[in-house]
Amino acid sequence: MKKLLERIGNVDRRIIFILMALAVIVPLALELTMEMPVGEGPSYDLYEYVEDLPADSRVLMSFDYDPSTKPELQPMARALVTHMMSNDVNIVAMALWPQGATLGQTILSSVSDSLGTEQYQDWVNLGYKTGGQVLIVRLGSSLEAAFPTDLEEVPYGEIPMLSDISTLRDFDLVITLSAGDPGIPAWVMIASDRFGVPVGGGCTAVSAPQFYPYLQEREGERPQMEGLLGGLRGAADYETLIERPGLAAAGMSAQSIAHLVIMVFIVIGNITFFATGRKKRTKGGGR
Amino acid sequence: MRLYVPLAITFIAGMIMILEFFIPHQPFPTLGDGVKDWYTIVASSAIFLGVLNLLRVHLKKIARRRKHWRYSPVTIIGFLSMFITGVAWGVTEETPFYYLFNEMVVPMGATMFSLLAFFVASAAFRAFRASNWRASLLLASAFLVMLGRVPIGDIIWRWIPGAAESSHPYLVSEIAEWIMQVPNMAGQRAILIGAAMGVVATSLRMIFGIERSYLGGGD
Amino acid sequence: MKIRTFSAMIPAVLLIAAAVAAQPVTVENLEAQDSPDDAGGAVELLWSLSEGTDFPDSITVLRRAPDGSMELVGTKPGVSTGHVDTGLENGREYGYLVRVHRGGEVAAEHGPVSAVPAAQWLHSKRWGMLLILIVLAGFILYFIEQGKKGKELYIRQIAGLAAVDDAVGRATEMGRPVLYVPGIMDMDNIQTIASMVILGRVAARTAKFGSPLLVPVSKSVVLSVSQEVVKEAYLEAGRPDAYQSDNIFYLTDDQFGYAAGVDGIMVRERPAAIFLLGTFYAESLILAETGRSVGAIQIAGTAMPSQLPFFIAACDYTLIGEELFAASAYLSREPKLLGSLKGQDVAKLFFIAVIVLGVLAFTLGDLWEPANEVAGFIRSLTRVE
Amino acid sequence: MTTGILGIWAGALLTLCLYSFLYRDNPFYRFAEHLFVGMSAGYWAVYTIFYVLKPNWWDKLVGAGDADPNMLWIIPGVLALLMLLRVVPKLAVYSRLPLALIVGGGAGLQLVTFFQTNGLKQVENTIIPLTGGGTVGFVNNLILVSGVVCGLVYFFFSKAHKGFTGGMASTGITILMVAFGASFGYTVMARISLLIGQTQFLLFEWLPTIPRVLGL
Repeated sequence: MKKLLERIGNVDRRIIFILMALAVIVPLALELTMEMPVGEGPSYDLYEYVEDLPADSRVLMSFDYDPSTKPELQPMARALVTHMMSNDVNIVAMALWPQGATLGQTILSSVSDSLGTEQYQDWVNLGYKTGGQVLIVRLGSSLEAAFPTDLEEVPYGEIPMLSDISTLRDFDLVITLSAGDPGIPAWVMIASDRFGVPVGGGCTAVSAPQFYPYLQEREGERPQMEGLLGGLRGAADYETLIERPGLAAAGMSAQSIAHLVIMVFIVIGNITFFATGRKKRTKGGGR
Repeated sequence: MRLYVPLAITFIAGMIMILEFFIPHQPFPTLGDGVKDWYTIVASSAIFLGVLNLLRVHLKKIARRRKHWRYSPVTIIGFLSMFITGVAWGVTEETPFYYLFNEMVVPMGATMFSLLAFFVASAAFRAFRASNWRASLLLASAFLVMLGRVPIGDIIWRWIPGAAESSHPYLVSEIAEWIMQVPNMAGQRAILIGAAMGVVATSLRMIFGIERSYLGGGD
Repeated sequence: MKIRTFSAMIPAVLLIAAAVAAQPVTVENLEAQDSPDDAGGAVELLWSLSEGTDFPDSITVLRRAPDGSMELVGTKPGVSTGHVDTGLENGREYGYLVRVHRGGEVAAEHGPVSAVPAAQWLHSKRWGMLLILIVLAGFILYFIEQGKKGKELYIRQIAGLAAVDDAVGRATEMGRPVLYVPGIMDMDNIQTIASMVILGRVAARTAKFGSPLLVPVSKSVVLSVSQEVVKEAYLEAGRPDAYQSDNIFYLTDDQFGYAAGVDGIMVRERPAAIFLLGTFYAESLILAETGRSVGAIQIAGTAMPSQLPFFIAACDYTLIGEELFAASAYLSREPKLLGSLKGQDVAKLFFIAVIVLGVLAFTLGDLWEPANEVAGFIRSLTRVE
Repeated sequence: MTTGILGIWAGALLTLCLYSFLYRDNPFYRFAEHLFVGMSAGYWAVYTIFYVLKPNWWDKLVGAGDADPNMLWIIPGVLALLMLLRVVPKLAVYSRLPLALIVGGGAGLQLVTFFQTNGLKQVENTIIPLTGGGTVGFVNNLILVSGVVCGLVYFFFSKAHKGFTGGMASTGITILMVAFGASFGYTVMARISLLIGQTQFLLFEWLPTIPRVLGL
């Protein structure tokens, strides 16, 4: 028995890779679907806030991510833009990460074509600027100073929907899709805490736990963040809430199987570790 | 000149950004806006500096035939292909730049990081040990969150007879949400506060010229 | 999910609005004031709306021009309760009228009210934060000065450092090398600087016990600094001959290339002790896993929140976030590190006191009413808008 | 449609090149990795020059459109050029001036924003009454408050972790371990989601084009 565990203990990494690949490919290929109710939580809070926005209210949407986190954040962007455009909420898009400008443009133009919304009337993409948090503070005094033109070099003054928007305070909500820094912390610090503009957003699952303190609501106080979509699960929640299941919801079954496989690996790993007596003198390093 | 002028600039720029928060009266808003506009311009030239460095490293690699030098031309060609198409035809939709970005850069970027799923899997098998009470508590909490964040957690719970009709039909995801909203929030908040004080102390040392390592170590 | 923070629920009195709804809504207690906390040039008009649901079509704001005529400066929806008029001159008085429009004609007119825009020198809601910041900055700079004057600044024993000494001791018993990985960022990163200090400590021990010390780096500046630190440690230990500069070498700048290179060294050299101290990103997994598979005792330390869980699960001991900086301050006795650490401790003490007192006061508030005022005051100390 | 299929094939082949790293480090992986680094740098260069420096500096300097030229913008331009001198070893010392502006401005802003949002605001939100939410509410609030206080005690370095402080510190580290467990679970979830995203691309966008390309 010990011999067997010994051999399992140092199995070749590539076998583990193959098992992992199968754990993802099989559920996707079989198009396995799993019923996933959306309970109370940050995803629902964001949906509720966006749903309550009256028509023609103005949202600043910042695409602060790059291709490396596209699989998690692009479905969120698509779901949010679809939801807002169908409630004809005006979207002013921008980006704190250079590649976010183009990724955002892809979503905005494809959703606006399908829903028939008008560029420069219902949405505009101001593109990317350097500066991160420093740029956001600059938006507090003047949007035009930071974005003299939009992505297609149309001057700020000639864009009809921006005629009555001059600073960050003129927005009813800021939505940031953030893969790291600059991202959610910068927007919460400046837009929410300094200028009092409500902030909501989505982030990769890696950084979601760190933003829960911002979500706490105190009696009669505005929370630092109105809602948060955490990782692919957050995107799937939002897709379910707006009844447009997309890539994220389809991925949930594969996500489930892969999680089980990882947990089984950890259990087996620990069994072989303890069983083969390789229990080294490990100091817990702390009471 | 080599030391005291940069330290003076750091002090002035730092104090303007601090005072602008507390003093709404002119001239601070205008000074603040000035620092921010200049910051954007200088920061973008810093990014461009990174690009220059990358090209310099690869050109030197080719010149000196260093290890893997055969791949350096690929980086340079990649750079030129994006740069020239971007300059010549712009970056909006239907331009070659947009096409190259969407069809090549995006899939490569997404794939690069998806490799990590495999490394997590092999680390799960060979590295994550409940060897002390800290690690065991961490792994237990991780299991509950991983089960609760995906549909399978509740599906397994509802296989238990009577679970679906009980007061908690979706117990596993409720537990996961509770872990996120209470212990996780408390722990993350303690870390946030500690780290915030670290940032305050480090920023103070930089503005008052006590910390000079950012100047390239030249004391 | 909204956590109702469970303060005493004021029983919600249901307003029966039906009787009042019939009367049309009008503007009440209109007033004008300089808009606070700004650089001047703006007047704020505030009004409340009477009870009811029959809102006017719109509410317009008019300003008296120098020649006495009334100039339209703002059209607001029927539900709004205020308007900010900007682009004014500081110090000049401005008069205003507010008109309620219903069915295309003026239903009512209110005013005149007037105000003088002015600029404020100190933001009225932020002076509390300024005070606390000045006190804390004072403490930090004070402790740094004390440190410079050579005064003894006490810092508690860091458990991680005992683990460092054990690990090096164990490596020398088994006569196998020690591997030190200082992270993948450059010297402008605080975590790398802290890592260099601990490298000096490890080098001092390997110099004394004579076991080989391998230091693969991923940045050229880190290479030169590491060589300096290790050479100095070997000199101090009186073993300049044992110092081999080619044990400290540059691998590559590339994240995954560096991880693969270090893995190769782990498998070939089979070190008994591995140190992973500094800034790590996703490659932390690859390093910790191979280290575990070669059976080495692993000490990790980083302030990167996303990598800490993996290090804790995969390594034998992990210096968590600030412990890495505390360890480097403890070892280097560097005044600026010790001073800022003590200053941060003062801030933490202040926060702990405020939280504990505030929570106690609020909890007592249910039994003894005035405690709520005390709690409200304590919380207002940290309130900033 | 051919450009569409061509694009999907380019993306799919490069994806497979990168995945080949799992078997072992090989020329295909190196090729794709170097290509990705180069193209990303090209994207960054185009954006920083034509979509940041031009509209936010050059147009303001020469007064594009109706605005009149403003010579004050010369100064940031000079600073930006000095930054590039870092590449020239002899003149690198002058790059300290623009660097000082970035470090100073950044440090000044961070000092205020981190202190307000991650410091004071978190403390303010932790000052809550324990009672008022029934036993469940009481337990939750107790864990929240004690977790924050004990977590801060764990990162307190001026007093040895013995006796009462030792007890608080170990409570703190216990709650921190649960928080790290949550981060662990979420990070694993994130890595897997990335893999799912790319597998969806290969399975549902690339594979269907194979029959068409082979002319079936």
